[in-house]
Amino acid sequence: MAEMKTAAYICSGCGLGDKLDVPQLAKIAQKEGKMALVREHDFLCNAEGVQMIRDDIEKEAVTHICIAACSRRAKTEAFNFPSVAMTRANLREGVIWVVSEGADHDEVRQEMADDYVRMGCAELKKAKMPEGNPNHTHLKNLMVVGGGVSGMTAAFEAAETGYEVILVEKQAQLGGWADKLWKRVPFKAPYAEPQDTGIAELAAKVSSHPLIKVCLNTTVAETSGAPGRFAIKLAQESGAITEVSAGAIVQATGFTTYDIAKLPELGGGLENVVDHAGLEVLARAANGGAIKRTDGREIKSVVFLQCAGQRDDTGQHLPYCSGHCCATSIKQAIYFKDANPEVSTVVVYDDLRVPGMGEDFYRSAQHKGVIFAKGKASKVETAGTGCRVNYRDLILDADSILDADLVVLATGQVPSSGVNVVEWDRLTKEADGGSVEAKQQKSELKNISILNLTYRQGPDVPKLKYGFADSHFICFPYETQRTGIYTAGPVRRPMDILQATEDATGAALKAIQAAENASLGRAAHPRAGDLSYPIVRLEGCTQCKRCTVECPFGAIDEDEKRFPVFNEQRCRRCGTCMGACPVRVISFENYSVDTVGNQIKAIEIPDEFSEKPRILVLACENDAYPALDMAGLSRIVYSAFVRIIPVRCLGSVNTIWITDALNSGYDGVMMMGCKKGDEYQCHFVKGSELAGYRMSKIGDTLTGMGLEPERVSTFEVAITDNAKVAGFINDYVAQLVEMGPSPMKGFN
Amino acid sequence: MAKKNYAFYPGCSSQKGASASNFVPSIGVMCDKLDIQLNEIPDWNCCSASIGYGEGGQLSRLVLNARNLALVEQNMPGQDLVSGCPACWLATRETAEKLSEVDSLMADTNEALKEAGLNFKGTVKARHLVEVLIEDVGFDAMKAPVVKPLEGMKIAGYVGCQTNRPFGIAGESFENPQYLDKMIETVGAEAATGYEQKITCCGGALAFSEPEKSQKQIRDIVESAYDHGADMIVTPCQLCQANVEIYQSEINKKKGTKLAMPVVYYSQLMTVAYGGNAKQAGLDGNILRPQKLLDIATK
Amino acid sequence: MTASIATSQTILVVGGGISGMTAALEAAECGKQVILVERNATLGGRTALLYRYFPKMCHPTCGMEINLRRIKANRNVRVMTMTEVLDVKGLRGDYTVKLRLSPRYVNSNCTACGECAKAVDAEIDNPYEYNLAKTRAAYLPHNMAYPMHYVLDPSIIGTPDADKAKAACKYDAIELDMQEEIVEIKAGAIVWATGWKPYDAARIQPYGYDRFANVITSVEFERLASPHGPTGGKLLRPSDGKEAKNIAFIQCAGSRDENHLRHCSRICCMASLKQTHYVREAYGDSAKSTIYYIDIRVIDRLEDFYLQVQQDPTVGFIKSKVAKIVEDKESNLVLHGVDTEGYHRYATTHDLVVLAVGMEPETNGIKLPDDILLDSSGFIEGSNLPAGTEGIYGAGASSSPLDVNRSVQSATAAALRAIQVVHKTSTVEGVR
Amino acid sequence: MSELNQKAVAKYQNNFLKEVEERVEDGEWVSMCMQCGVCAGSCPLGPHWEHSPQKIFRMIMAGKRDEVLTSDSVWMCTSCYSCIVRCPRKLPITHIMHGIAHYAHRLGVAPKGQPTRELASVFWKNLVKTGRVNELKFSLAVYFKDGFSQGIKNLLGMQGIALGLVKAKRLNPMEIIGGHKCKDVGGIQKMLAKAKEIEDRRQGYTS
Repeated sequence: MAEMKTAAYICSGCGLGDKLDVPQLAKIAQKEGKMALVREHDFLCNAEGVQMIRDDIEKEAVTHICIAACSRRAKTEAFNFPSVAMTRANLREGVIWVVSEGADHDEVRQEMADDYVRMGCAELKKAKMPEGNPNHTHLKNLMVVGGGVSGMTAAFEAAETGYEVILVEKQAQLGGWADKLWKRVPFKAPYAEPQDTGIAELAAKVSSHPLIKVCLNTTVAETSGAPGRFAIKLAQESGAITEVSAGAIVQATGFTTYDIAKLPELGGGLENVVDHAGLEVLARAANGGAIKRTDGREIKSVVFLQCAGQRDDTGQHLPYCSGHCCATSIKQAIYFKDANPEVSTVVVYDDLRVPGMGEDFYRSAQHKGVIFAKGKASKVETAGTGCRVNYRDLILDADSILDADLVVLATGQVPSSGVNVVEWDRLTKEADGGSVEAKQQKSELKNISILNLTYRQGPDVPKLKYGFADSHFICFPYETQRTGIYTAGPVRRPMDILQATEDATGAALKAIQAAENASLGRAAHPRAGDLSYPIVRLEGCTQCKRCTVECPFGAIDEDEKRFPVFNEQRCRRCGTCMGACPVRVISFENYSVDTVGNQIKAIEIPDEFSEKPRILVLACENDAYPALDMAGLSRIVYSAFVRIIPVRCLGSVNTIWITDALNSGYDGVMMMGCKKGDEYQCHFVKGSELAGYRMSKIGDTLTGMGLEPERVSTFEVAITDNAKVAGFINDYVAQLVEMGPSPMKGFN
Repeated sequence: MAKKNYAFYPGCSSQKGASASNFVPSIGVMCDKLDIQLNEIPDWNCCSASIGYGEGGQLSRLVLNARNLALVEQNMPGQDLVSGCPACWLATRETAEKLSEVDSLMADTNEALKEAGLNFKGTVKARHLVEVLIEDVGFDAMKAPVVKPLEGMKIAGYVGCQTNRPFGIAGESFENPQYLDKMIETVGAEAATGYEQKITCCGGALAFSEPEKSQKQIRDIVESAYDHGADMIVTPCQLCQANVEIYQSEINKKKGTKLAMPVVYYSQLMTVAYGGNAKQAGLDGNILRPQKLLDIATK
Repeated sequence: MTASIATSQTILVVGGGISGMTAALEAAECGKQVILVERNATLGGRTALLYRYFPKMCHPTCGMEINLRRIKANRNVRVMTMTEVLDVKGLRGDYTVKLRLSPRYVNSNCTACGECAKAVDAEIDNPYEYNLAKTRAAYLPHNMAYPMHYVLDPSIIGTPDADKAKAACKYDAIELDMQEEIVEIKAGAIVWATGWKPYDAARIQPYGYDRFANVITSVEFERLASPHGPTGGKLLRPSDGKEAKNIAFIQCAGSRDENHLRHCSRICCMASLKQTHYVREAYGDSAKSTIYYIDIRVIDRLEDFYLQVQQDPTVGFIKSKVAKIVEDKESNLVLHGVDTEGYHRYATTHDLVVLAVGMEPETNGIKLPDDILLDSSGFIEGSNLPAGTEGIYGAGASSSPLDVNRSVQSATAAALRAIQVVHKTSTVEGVR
Repeated sequence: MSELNQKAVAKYQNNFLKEVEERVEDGEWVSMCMQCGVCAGSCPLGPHWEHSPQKIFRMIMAGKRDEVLTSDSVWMCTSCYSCIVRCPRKLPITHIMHGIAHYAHRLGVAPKGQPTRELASVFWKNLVKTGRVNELKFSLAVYFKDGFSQGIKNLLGMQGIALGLVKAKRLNPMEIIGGHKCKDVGGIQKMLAKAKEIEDRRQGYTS
């Protein structure tokens, strides 16, 4: 590696030169920051300024640069020097745009800028160019678990892209639920008629694809490894085990239908009451002719009851809506009408939910004479040779009855998503504590596992809600907490065939991408492309297990000696492990306890008589830092006593930074992160929650130091809070001024 | 300039001594000034109006209207059928459209028409006189003959239902049509903007059978015109004109109100603006004297 | 015309909203070369103008920050804003695309310092506020704009204002003689992600959007709720700036209506349910939201959100398509209609009416490649070409009325289909 | 119960929707209603009737035959077309209302004494007789529909209006003797008879 040569570039454009003493900043970079090269420029981001930096990199062999100009979020196209380590001292959005105008504020403004230059230089000295994880992987094939529509689609689309696929299906044939349908809901204009499922054709294409290996009657007995190097044991029905490997995994294990036996009040269990799946059996048997009951009687009247055992707020049944059932009932009612228009078909619904072009399908059914009755069924009983449906007609506001030869209950989808890892974690703790019962339950639970991951954090992908293994994020629906494993189809969210097809295609891309990135040693979303990776000095490790427990992505296993084993390809580079580590042995090349710690220590702390408090702000780089930036952009003023450091995630904040800051004489610390709780917004799952937890424990330390606990505070800051965040700062500064200077001042 | 020819369907209300008969001369003056030649359809019959459905079936009503269309097709080739009465226009246009859409109805209609010695091929367009003014004449040409601008008058443009829905004037909104206000301005008067009863139904179809309900509608329409400071109401609908005008005294009697809002048909306004006298404008036919208009007409 | 700037291995993504950004990034993060073109001056599309997302009530700009960071970090994506597709010729694997680059009058020297905006006097309706507010004619679209460059509105070019802007810029960033450019590029596959536009509410005449100041659309309400919006996040009604505490939300404003949009726009029920939160957030127990609906269409887990709103005593539900709106003398709005559950006639007065306007595909009104197949509402259904020979794929709300989550799924799927094309083309050509 | 009605009941048994679809003008549209209620809120006579159009449609689908055919509400249509232009499913509601009223009248089950029903009969008779409607005869017939003394009362009540119209030459008392008529009244009458015959055949009243 080339010898480290540092340079600082100080811009005087955008008013920096008018508002700040730039030569003084240069002097600081040189004298205090110890930069080998310091240059000023009046327009650093223009072609000439950029060329100057490039020339230094080429001709002066500069390896580390500190740009003292605008925010790290600005002018990224200009300041793009991939071959060197870079830090940015934010003098524009962070200083001149947020400090009050006027000569009265010249002094504090300059002090703030001075400190940011000091911090930029200090960080630079500890930063390294990420070299990338040397443990490259080479597997780029996929394993797809589940041979229904979603699984077959994922496999086929990946194979069509040129990637090999192992498709694992526990049944003896491909097809899944969709293969049992007589027809499917239309997915093309004019959206009027049920269409062929096309499943047989898809299954044939999948089976004959040269890049797809189909394993029927097969389950996954064990999955270990990481993206780019998953090692999988497949179990045949016979018990034989085959070992295969894959670069990434798509889990498309679908759903089961809600058991109608749980709905006796709606006739579940009666002879002439079926669910959608039951009706498909009858429709297939009829083969386009008159649909008959199992007793052979031709059905002349049928009633569909929507939301059967769904949208339930009593806690007995499914609380959610399965989304497809209205269209499915419409489709099945059309089966009857198409075979014989004289058949009476009534759909009893509460809200008819056919979004998008489904409205045309609804119209088509109405046109064919299907009757839709807004109502709530209370009871289905046997009457005569059929059933009687008692319901409240909500339009006529009257109790009503319908007699029918057959009643179809529109029940919901229950995901086949394997083990609930939260439950698993609880049982593990109890079992480790010696509970025999928990141990027993755990082994039973393992029977339903789909992937049988050997991960410390449980054998399956974590569930979001109601057993669905969905992403928590609106913008990033493919996020799972297990890198390189993507769920697709109804296992992640109740859905119809059309959506499952789209979903599976997208999941195939994500799996391919994960394998490709792993092979290049790069991170997956949301720090896609990041070459830094956690480096651990195991010799210092005390086996406290905090990193393995707290890693939100299950990236860290434990070896037999209880040392952490980092699976870098599973890591998302959030730094939660670094924040967790009490002995500070975990770091990233460009983000470490030192890169931040050095910045904290670099600033000049005025003495206790100066009436100039200093507050450290550790701000989440995704939400709080942009909010602070935008406060600048909007010229919202906040106190010049804060010194802000962006962090990858509040979860990466190591308490040493806090204690170091307070020891150095800072008067307070503000931690700014995103929303916690069920609707958390942390893209690393629980960073702000962990930070909150860790800070709640820091109270004793503070008391020990003779400090008020209020000197460390956490704040929830959303990206839109640019005005609010300034308020937080100003209020907190006022609170600290009230409290008086830190007694730690002057002890250094 | 050559006059443009149209097959005119006056309708029952425009017959001599009927409720809309006083508009006939003003329509004549207006059309004359605008180079419109209206040729009465020979032996036209009733359209069956809004009330014919009770006794007459769908086909009977279609056939009645088809007869008029067939008369035009046979006797006045190339001419559009034009009516000043919205009910006549609506029934005829609905018939023309329905027959062109449904072949079986066309066949059935012709089977019945045969009894009257007629046949309809579907080539005639049914239009409202206002449509002709706006689409064939245009606002500029409508303005040209104005010799007595109706200055100082504020008029509430009451469009009503059937000239407006379901067909209306092309490009106009069902809820807030603008053309009548524009016509008011074209003749130099001020339109009462924001007149929110512009498209409220006057209940004309039920004037006889449900007088209370119909008169409630009329009261709202008239009172809102007062609220907007209007001197009079103008309407493109002959039925609305009659209904809104003649029942005001009845409402006053029952409700103790003092409604006396003149209501005129648009051709009356235009006739006065075009220099016609009170008689030509048929102002003597108004029960509630449109004094300001009369003043201008007699000036 | 300038030279080609891409190859048949390039994936062209049309539209820089969340779907287009996603398609571009997902392909680029698989190692593909991508050109992302956007008609507006910034990426972000319509989601950047939303205050919060349902059901998490998180901020769209949060995800946008991540996506922008991905774009800034990825050298495979080239972003072209103010660029429209004029014409697409060729076939799968070998398209020639004609692009029109409109002049921004500001070059990449711009540091977003804002001096030009201070210098000009002219104001224009701000399209990024749905014209609810004015902005100077030299402006930054919004705080999250990318590229973070100002724009000069063409209306000031040739006026003294333009010269003032130029004089104010210390960085030679303003180029008043910048011209429209037409360029041709090559692409192997195209992802069409032009998104949606709110249905023209003025056409729903009974609701008087064009007549009553206090009838606004759901997208405009997002701007009112946004702390970055024209009211600083206060729910103030347009006519008099009065606090709007009693708000009506009218569903299916344009959607499910053969006079307007045939389809159900899917997102509007959830959008209104979400917006009731804004009202509650602003006014607590004195808030009053009323949702007028035909069917509440919130599928899957979103049902939770519906249930939660139903339990909010400040929110009422009336099953009714509102027949008409009348404005009273205080500019309040009186809604007339019938609650069809049992038949109850109402005439209710509200401070503000929010029309949950439907999603009209932006494809209605822009020139599309010939082989794109549209459905009856104008959404991209697929291709006119035989299966396996197509190379243009609809993504996101250009393909169906989708929420953000599903748009991103759709865009990810479209990205894979595009990759398949360039992979197969390169295999045939022996490049790979 | 009238014979026609009995036959209809027998023919359609409990399938009232089918009966409406086959026999009521534009009845095939009824099943397209999605119960949004915009028609109910748009009707100017809304505050006066018991059953809104959308509710009538639901009643038809729910087989409430008697309630629908005897409903007073279907006779309250002013033909203002507000419902039609606002209906998101483009149902020709005005026509369906007219059609139901006509059908109920035809079967003889429409409400007795319903004023619009009576008026409509008088109107049609007036029309068929001459091919055109004579406003005076029509009005007199309406006023005297409930008998002579009520007719006089009605007439006295309206005399102000009538006198006004006479004065304005918009109501001609001489019309009572002669008045307008079409030349080809015979042809028109034959034509209407034929139309009824065809329609009856189509709607299965006759075979």
